[in-house]
Amino acid sequence: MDKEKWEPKIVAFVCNWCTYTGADLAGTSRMKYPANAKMIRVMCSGSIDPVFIIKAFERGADGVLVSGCHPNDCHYNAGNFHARRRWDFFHELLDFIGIEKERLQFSWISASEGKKFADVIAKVTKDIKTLGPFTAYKKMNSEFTAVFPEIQEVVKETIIKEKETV
Amino acid sequence: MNNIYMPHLAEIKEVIDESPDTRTFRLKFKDSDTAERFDFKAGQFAEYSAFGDGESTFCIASSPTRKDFLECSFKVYGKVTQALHRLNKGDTIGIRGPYGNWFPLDELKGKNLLFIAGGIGIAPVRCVIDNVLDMRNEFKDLTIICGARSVSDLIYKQEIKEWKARTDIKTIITVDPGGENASWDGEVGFVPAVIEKTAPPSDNTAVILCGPPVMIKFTMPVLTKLGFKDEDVYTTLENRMKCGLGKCGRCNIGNVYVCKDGPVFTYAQIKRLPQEF
Amino acid sequence: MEELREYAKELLEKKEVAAVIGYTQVSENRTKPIIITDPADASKLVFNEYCLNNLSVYLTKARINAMCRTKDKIMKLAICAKPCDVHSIVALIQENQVHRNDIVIISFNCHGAVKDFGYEFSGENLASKCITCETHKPLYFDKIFGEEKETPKASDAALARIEELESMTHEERFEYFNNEFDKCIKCYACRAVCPLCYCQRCITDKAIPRWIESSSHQRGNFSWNIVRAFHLSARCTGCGECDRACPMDIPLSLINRRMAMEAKKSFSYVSGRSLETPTLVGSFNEKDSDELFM
Amino acid sequence: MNFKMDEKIISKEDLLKICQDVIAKGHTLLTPGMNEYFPVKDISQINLNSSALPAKTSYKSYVFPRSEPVLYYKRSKDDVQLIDVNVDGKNIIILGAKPCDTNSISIMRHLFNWDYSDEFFNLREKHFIIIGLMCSHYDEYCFCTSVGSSPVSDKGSDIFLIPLDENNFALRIITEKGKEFIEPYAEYLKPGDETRSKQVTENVKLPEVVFDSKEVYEWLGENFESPKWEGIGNLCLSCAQCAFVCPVCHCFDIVDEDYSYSEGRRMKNWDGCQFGNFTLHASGHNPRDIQSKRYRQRVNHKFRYYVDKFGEILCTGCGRCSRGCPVSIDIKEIVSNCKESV
Repeated sequence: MDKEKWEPKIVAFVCNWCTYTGADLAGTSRMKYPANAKMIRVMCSGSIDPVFIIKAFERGADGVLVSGCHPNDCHYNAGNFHARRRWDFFHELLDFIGIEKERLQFSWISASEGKKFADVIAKVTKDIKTLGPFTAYKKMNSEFTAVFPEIQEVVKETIIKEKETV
Repeated sequence: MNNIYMPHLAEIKEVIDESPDTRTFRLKFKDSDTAERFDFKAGQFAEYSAFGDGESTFCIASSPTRKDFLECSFKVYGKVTQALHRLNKGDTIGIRGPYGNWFPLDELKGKNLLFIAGGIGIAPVRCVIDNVLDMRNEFKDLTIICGARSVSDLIYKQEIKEWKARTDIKTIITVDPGGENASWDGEVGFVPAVIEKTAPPSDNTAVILCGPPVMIKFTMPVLTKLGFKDEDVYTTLENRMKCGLGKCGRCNIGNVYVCKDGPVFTYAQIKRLPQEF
Repeated sequence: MEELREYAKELLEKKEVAAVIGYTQVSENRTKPIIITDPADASKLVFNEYCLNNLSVYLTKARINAMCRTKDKIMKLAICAKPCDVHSIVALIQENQVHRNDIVIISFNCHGAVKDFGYEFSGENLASKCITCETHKPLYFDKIFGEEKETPKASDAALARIEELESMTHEERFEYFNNEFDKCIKCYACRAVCPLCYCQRCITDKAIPRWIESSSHQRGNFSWNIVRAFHLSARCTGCGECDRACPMDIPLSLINRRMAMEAKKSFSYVSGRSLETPTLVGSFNEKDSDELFM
Repeated sequence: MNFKMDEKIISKEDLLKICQDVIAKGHTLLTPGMNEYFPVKDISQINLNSSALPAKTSYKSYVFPRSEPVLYYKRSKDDVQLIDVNVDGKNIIILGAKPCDTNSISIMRHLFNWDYSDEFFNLREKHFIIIGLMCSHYDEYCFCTSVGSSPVSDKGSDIFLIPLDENNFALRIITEKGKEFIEPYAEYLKPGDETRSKQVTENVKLPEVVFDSKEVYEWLGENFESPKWEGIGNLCLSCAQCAFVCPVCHCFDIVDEDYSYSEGRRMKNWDGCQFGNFTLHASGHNPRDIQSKRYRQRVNHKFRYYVDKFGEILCTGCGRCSRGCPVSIDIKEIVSNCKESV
């Protein structure tokens, strides 16, 4: 794949109360940020199960962003505190298993931080771009891609299209 | 390679909502050749697939004598039935089958038949009833006793209406106490109690019994009391199945594989099996 | 040994406990778990270096707990536990799966166990958990047997392996673990023997939706092993049963150990050591580090 | 089809030459290691040791893979397209298979071929050439002699090897398939000496016969409700290690697996009767809801149901299930002590 043209696929799990609203603000403020992140809104950063992230990698994500409210701002009081401990372990685990730390990133973004949201997305995209596609994980799907060669094509096409829209 | 796990594709021609959680699909094979060759007998089952969610086993609910379409009815319980429930008219599903044995209608010719069904158990019974009605003159008196939890849970309302309209069958429909509504004109009471009240004489009569395990458990003593022999009571076992081909081992009870040696058993046969169903 | 049998017999005779879960000898250097309900069987109990099973896994089994409830009274359950198994029991109590008052912990002064059945007890064949063990005397117990003895010395090969892995690049590590996980046949023996895998329905058994593929190809194996390791991180007490049970010899406890190291480094927490503290992942501190978050 | 009397002698060196040729031809050559039968890359990996314990797993997964796609599907808005899979008929030569493993394929064949034949199994099995090796070592878990086999049994092998001395093997050609395989290598074969091989086989120490399978069959029929099952059920932890390392356990599951929104495949995966959800109905009803019932099913299926259905015991006596059981439940001990009171 042409590395110049290649655009990473990033899945962002964002908290409904802060980050999602922050993203909204970024949008309504007409801030520019890469279109690589696919947002998945969840009710709280504490409600994101690590299997969501594994599934994202399974289905071809190159990087994942998890974002929630700042500590003490949680809509459910302690959701993000619980999440913080959990993510620490999950992050270490993935690192030990051999998944680069940059593939899974975390942030606290409040509803008023539209600018920060744009910056975080830009940073994550840049980091993943430097890392390149997550081929190690994608190799596990080789049997599928052998039967459905068009999957690869579809992926390529969407990447190009996405780039054009950016 | 002859892949025994490869289903035939069929189109959903019609979706009939039988009750809030039960649906009937009217299916037509996409391949006319398959449609021609797909030959089954009353009581056999098939594996229906919702691609992406898996396969589920239920009986073929339409009569083998009515070949222009295939019907199946299912209640929403698990992953696959939920997925099937999401499908609409025009969608494609997969069918593998027919599998298993069948009700020995040829042996039952010249006998009186008593059909007893409870809940979704009416689906395999309906297949037999329709089959028998298509060769009505080969059988003597027919009685249908059909129960449901409540009026809204009663499925095949249309068919029941047709059966009721006929004079050559006695049709008794009952709902569990508390399940009736203001306009209900049938019986009220549990199936075993209704059988005790309304069953025909037991001589020269075969019983075709399908329903939830608890209903069968309470119905059998009543039938024995009324003089029905265990050999004359035909019922089906509904074990969990995956392959339908006697391979996957899930439906194994004792030395039978329900998917191949069953699902139709006489009560006498069932009594000899380990009680693991 | 006789004292242990006498004590077990007494407990059963007095009907203080419904059953004693302990070890019995199978052959020279092999034991197996036994659940004793009849006082006459108490003579079958043994304790030695070949008692490998972590019996606390039975404490959360419904069928074992059902034995304790008779018509007129609720009885306790006695369990033989090595000092390291007591950690698992403590973790179960911390997580409210077992109540301290419902069990009688019969423990031992321990000087190590063999790595697997069929080996002679020596420093070379010492189980990896025993090499770094600091609790030769149980932290909690109701009755203790056995005399204190010196543990044979051995080098910590597991730690060396972890350090070796840490020095690899991510690609190499990924390949290493992917190859290891590829061997997995999904028999779930690791889940079955783990005292802390007590969920009534495991996430892999849930089909709607199916998060972890049940197939044992690379992808499904990878997901399962990550999830298993994650669910045990900061909870695993390091009993090493998963390693022993795995028919394919996947180094599961290596990952568990690495996560325990993380818990110790970042939170100064060791699982299953104190009944007074809450579990690490079940609680939080507002002052936890924010380093990870942008 | 019986070539039993056709016995030759081959030196280890020549045997390895054959192996070299087999690998050069691109066939897969499997040989037992400590843990599993592995594909040989270099002949130095081959260790024809008759006194090794059975590998932890059998070569079952080469004929009945632990996970295999049975079909691929592609969904579009109102249509589904199915893509069939092809089993590649690659020749697999298994060198040094234990007599307790050679038996397994012929036992499983009944199941995969009654009425409907599972071509996934058949096509793979057709390309198997099993070179058995006499076994001269047993441990406390071996019980092949109790299930009608023996360490010198050539049942299921296409070619059977008996070590005569350090460098020579007696080579028996058992089946037509074996004959076809060895014919091109006739130059390596020296005329056999049956008295020598007989001497070796007669001197092999046999594991003690610990139970009579007919008695076990009878006992199982009469003791379905025995309190014994409960005792075992209390100890068993419901993993499927025993089923998955078993050379003849064959239960499986069929599941769909999406790759993306529209594409996916249907998989046939190993499943074990010891799992609680093996027989769980969608309604929540479970015919074998407790572990004792599930263990009872396992033993009954092996020693009674399968005999009823196909006339053979679903067990080769390799002892793998017991050797690997995390709680040391020994199936041999259970069936041999079946008559004793609880």
